Amino acid sequence: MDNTFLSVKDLEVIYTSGKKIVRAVNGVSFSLQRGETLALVGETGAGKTSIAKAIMRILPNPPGKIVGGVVELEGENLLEKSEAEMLEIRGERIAMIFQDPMTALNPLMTVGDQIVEGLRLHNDLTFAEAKKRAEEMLEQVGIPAVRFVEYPFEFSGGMRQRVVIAMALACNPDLLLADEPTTALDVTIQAQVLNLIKSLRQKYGTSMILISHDLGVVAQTCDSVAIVYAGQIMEYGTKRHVFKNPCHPYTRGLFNSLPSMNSDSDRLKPIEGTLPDPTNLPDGCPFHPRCPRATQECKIGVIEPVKVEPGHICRCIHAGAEKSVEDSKRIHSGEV
Amino acid sequence: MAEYILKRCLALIIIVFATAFIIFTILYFTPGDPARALLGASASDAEVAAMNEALGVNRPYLVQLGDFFYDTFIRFDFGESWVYGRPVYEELAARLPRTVLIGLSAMVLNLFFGLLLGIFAGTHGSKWQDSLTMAIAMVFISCPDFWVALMMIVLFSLKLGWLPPYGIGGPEYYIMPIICASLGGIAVNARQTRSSILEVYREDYITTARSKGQRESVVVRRHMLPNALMPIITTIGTGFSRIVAGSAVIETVFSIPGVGTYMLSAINGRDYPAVRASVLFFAVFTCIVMLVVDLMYAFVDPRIKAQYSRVRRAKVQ
Amino acid sequence: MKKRFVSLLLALCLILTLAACGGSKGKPTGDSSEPPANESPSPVQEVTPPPVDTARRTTADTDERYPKVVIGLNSDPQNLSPFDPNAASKPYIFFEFYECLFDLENNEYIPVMAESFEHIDDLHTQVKIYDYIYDHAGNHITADDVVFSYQTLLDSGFAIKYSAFADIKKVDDYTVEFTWNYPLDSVGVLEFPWCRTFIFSQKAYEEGNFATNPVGTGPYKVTHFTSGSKVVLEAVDNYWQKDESKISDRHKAKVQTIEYTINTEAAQHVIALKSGAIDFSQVVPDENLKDFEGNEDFSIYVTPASRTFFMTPNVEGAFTSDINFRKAVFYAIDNEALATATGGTVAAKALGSGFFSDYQKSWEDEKTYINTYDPELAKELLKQTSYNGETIMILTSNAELHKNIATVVQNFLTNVGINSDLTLVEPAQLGNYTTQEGWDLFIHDLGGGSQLGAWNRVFNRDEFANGKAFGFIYDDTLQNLYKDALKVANYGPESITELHNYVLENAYATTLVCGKLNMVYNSDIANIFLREGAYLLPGSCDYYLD
Amino acid sequence: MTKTIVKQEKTQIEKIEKSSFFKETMQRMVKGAGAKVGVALLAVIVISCLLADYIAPFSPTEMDFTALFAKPNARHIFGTDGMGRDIFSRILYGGRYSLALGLSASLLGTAVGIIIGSIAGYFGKKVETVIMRVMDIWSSIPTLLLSILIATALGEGFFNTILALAVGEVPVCVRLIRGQILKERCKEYLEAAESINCPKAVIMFQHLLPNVISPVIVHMTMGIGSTITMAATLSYIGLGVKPPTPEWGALLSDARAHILNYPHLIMFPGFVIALTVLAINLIGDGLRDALDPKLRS
Repeated sequence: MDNTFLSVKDLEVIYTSGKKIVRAVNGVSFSLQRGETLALVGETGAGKTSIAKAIMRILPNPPGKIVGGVVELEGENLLEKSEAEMLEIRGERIAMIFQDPMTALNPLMTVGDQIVEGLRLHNDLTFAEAKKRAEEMLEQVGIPAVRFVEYPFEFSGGMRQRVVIAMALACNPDLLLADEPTTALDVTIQAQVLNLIKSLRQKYGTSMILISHDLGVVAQTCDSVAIVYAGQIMEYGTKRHVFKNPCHPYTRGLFNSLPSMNSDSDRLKPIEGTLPDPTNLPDGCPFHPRCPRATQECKIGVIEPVKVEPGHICRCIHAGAEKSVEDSKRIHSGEV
Repeated sequence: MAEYILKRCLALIIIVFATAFIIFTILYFTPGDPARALLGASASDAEVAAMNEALGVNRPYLVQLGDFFYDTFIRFDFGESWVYGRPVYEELAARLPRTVLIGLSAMVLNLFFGLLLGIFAGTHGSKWQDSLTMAIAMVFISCPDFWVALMMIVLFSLKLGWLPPYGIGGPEYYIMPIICASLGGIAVNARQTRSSILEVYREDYITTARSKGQRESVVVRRHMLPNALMPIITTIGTGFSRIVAGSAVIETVFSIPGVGTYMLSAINGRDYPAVRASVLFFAVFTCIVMLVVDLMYAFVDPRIKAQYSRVRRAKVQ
Repeated sequence: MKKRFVSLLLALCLILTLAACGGSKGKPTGDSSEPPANESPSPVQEVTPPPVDTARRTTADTDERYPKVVIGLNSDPQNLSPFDPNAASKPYIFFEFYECLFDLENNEYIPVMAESFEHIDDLHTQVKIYDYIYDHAGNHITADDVVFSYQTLLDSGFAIKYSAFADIKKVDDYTVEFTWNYPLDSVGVLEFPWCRTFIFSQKAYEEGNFATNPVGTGPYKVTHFTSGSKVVLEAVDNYWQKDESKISDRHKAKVQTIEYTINTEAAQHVIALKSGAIDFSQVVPDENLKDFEGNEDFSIYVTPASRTFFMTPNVEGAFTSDINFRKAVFYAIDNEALATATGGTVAAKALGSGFFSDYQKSWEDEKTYINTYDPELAKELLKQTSYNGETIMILTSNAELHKNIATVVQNFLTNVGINSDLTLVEPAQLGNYTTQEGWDLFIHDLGGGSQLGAWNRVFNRDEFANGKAFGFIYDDTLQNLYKDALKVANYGPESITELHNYVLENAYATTLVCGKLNMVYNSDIANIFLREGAYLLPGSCDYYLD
Repeated sequence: MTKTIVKQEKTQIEKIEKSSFFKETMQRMVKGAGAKVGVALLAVIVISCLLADYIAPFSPTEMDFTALFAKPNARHIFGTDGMGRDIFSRILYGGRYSLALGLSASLLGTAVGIIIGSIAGYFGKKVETVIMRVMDIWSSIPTLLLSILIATALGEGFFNTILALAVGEVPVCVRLIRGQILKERCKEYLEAAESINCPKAVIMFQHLLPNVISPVIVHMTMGIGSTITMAATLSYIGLGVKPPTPEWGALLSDARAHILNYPHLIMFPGFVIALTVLAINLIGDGLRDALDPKLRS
């Protein structure tokens, strides 16, 4: 654990709306090595974005609130830092990319100005120096520097996402939080953006947390994967572990709902039911209402994560040996 | 930008012509005649008929319409007011500064306090500040302005004796009228600003700005306000016509001889030249304000400005 | 959400406080006694002004002038050109800076600019004017100017009540000759031609615009006029009439500056009086009079005004053609209660107002439908008519006082079982409706130089285009009685009483209330001088100088 | 197995249709505290005005000459006016006129606005520019003046006043509707409707209008408040409803001469007008939040 770059322990985030409290994140723990990429995978509303925003402490503060846990970036706990100190960290050491490029940029400011703003916040550059640096960034993300003075509405969706990336990586952050960066883009642009992110990461050695619900994208870019469900990490391990040997029923359900090339089953098998109501989460394992293998034990108490193999944990009592890979294949072929 | 202004000025001329026609027709078909209004109840019917003849009110509709258009739009002679006995433009010019002073300063107050209250409420969304300001705004929208005016007069001029009850003179005469004229507008502006700020508050680019490590105050000033204030500019126009409508009442209560009271007495006295001229004045004045507001909108919103500059830039490249 | 609820309650009590502060603040500052809750305020009939304190020095004794007086008016004169002197608030102002050949006092012509006059024959009269008349611009007034003044008035169309006037021509530099259409045998026929036609210099009229800066010959000149707000008059130092004995009380200049401020709201006048913004107002609401009683800074003077509210039935109407129905309507109305309810008026006791000299007090002695309220009699009379519940139409203007009177009359009629509906028209257009069909009862107000003059617009059918008197009356006896009463020869109590009684016998009209001047003024003003009993002449009032 | 899924989906869809657009808005609207207060307040005022015949201690035109200008006391809760008429009863009876005036003027103005607006919005091109220019003309004449001219031309009376008040609403409403339609016009469902050539009117009023109607409803509720105040202003300058109708505006304008000695004459009607308009604005706010698509998700 020597060069652990970021470690999150028992992170808890709640949103209050009226009298009801929404428990978005319920005790998430994971760690990230420098230069490594972690994927947070799960259905929408599982709390992935809340985790990222909690790390950066930019939760919209009237409803959202961090109520527990520790977030250590290179040993310093971000949750205890004052707002002034966080201002230094945001953009400098942690940066974020958002999902919908169409609304992620301020429509009334030129693209260049928005990049320069980030640059001049963290290093005292004159406007000219910052402008030059911003133009370099634009070139790197494949946008001709001369478009520095244009407004966001003059760019396509893909181009705008490139600007967002340029803005995020302008100050050469150590950690990049990418919140479903390619969901709003069509496939061809998606590939270009992913390659761009990968090349820039390798160039600057930036570690990244990628939030996505698209397993294809995860497979292509990430080192380790965390399956998030109802604010908890159900399964966590290297890409090889999770893709090859998914042991949590929810992970298996996710893989089953993917159309696979080789089997000719005509219907996809969706996971029955819907996400639990975050205001009153079921006791025990939150997935038990939808889990085909739920038993009585699953319904009570706290489900501790089980170490299935080194570096691969799974939060399920029945995660043990008996459900081997063949079984998952059988479910896969649809005999059950 | 130039041809946009040209197009609007052309529209302005058409609007003025149309307004003149509408007003003339409405007045022509309004019952009652100017002579009876001028000579009063004790004049005999014969004398009234003679006066109507002298004023040319009995001439056929088209002849009068032709005369009116010829005088107004060719000789720019608004004619002489029958009641006031002097050229209408002279009376209007004398009264114009007062109505404009009250109108524009009320608009400035509207904008300034409206935005201030709106921003204060918007940025403290759903906290007590928000509800309190909105409650105050609600109160001032609900009260009829002449009721508020009378209450203020009782309070400030009778009880406290700080301000003169009515009339014109030094600046102190204009304090209460301006406040009364702007109260309704402030409330409306505050509500609109608040809701538009709450809307922008939820936009993604605000979170982006924060993720760059930008201070909250700068986020509000540089990112939130410009976007929130865009829709507010258009409401300035409607705010203005609300003030102009209210001017007649405010001027009556504070007996300030403005264009509002002039129009009211002209309508009662069937003083056709005066009514036509003051209505045209209001129409042109409102259109100009609308044009200025649209230009401000175009100037501030890059999307529209770019359309014109791109045309220019395309030529350059 | 709870917070939002709390703040909304806050909004409610905010309105309450705003209203309450308006309300409680409304309490008059003085310690005037509050009328007990249910005892209604007694209507203020007449209040004589305090006697002049002879111990103090006043302007009557010396030529020294009181510095300045501010008069509150409640309507805008709008136009200062010398025509139509009876409109809006012109009668209050014009007679300070304009002058006519004669003044009218109790139906007699008192010479002003005219030195003397002589009737050549029935149809011609020569008037000689002083040869030393100069206007404020220093122009010398000659016979040419007099002819020009009359000619300009005739051309303007404002020459009302000029039926007798045929022509005017210059005889010599200071004499003009009038030609009349018919012998001047009726009373007050020259009221307008001689006492309401202002004389001004041709040169001044043609060079300037009298609408805003008039040049007259009176004891004052206009120095500032902002229409709708203020008129300022300054005393003229070299007034043309040097001979003191010839200057009548109406042409004095005992105050240096007169400022008229205009506000249509009665409440504003009270506030302006209390805050010292104005020194005189004659539209103080009844209930505010007691604010000024016992306050030594103010004096109160309440007197009946010439304005009388008539109710004329349409003698060709469905029901009003029946005399019994008309009498039923008239007996059903209690003028006393009507006066108290509408405030600022006095109950009429006979077919006119005590204000006029030719009004006979004896008319009030007999019991008539005007001064007696007898609902029972009204109901009996109603039974003798063919009326059973139909709605009759009352027409009047939507001016404040007219509207209130009509509403109270409507209530009285309902009490005796007569259903009625109100039609309100614009005040300026009321005159047009007299000859239009459709109304049953018409409430209107009349003023004039004399009682007989006031009746002209009611009983003289020559006034109306349809050749019938007011209320579509076509009655030769009425017309002859009116014409005879007008004759100078038999102008007097008998002829006017005969006419009065004839109208009452036929129930051709009734009176409801008379106007009243509620005057409150700064106690520096020693005594009040009213032209023709109604219009204040600030220049002729006396002021305490110490 | 497949049959069960299909059945399950159908029940879900049915459930959605049952809670129709209107009921759903009402449920969400009443949740807000402001709207609750507004609805309660307006309900109290409207019901008491409608039941005026039973609640009001006196008839609105009954004159008691022994109690002129009486201060609020046991017999007359709000006191009496200069003619001895009970203010409380007059406010109750007057409420019918003022509310009816405010409501019908706003409804009339909005309805006309919607029709013209949707025509302008939907047909576009020449029709739209012509209509919009007419609206520019219409809105360039100040609303109060327009009402005065209409009231003078048509004379006094209840319906003329409604017309005079509604006139001011139309251009604002047309502009609002057209703006909304421009946003909706590029959406596919309109092309879908046109492709199966359903008549223009159906497209306009069945497809387009429901999506566009919410801001208009909100504007209308706000409009009712300002129309009631405008009715009061019209009475104030002597052009409103004819006496003895106890419309609130008339009450205010009659009372203004006595504001110094008998403040209760102007205080209570002013206060009631403020309360009613406050209630209506609260409901308008509640409606706007309920109908706001962003809040809906």
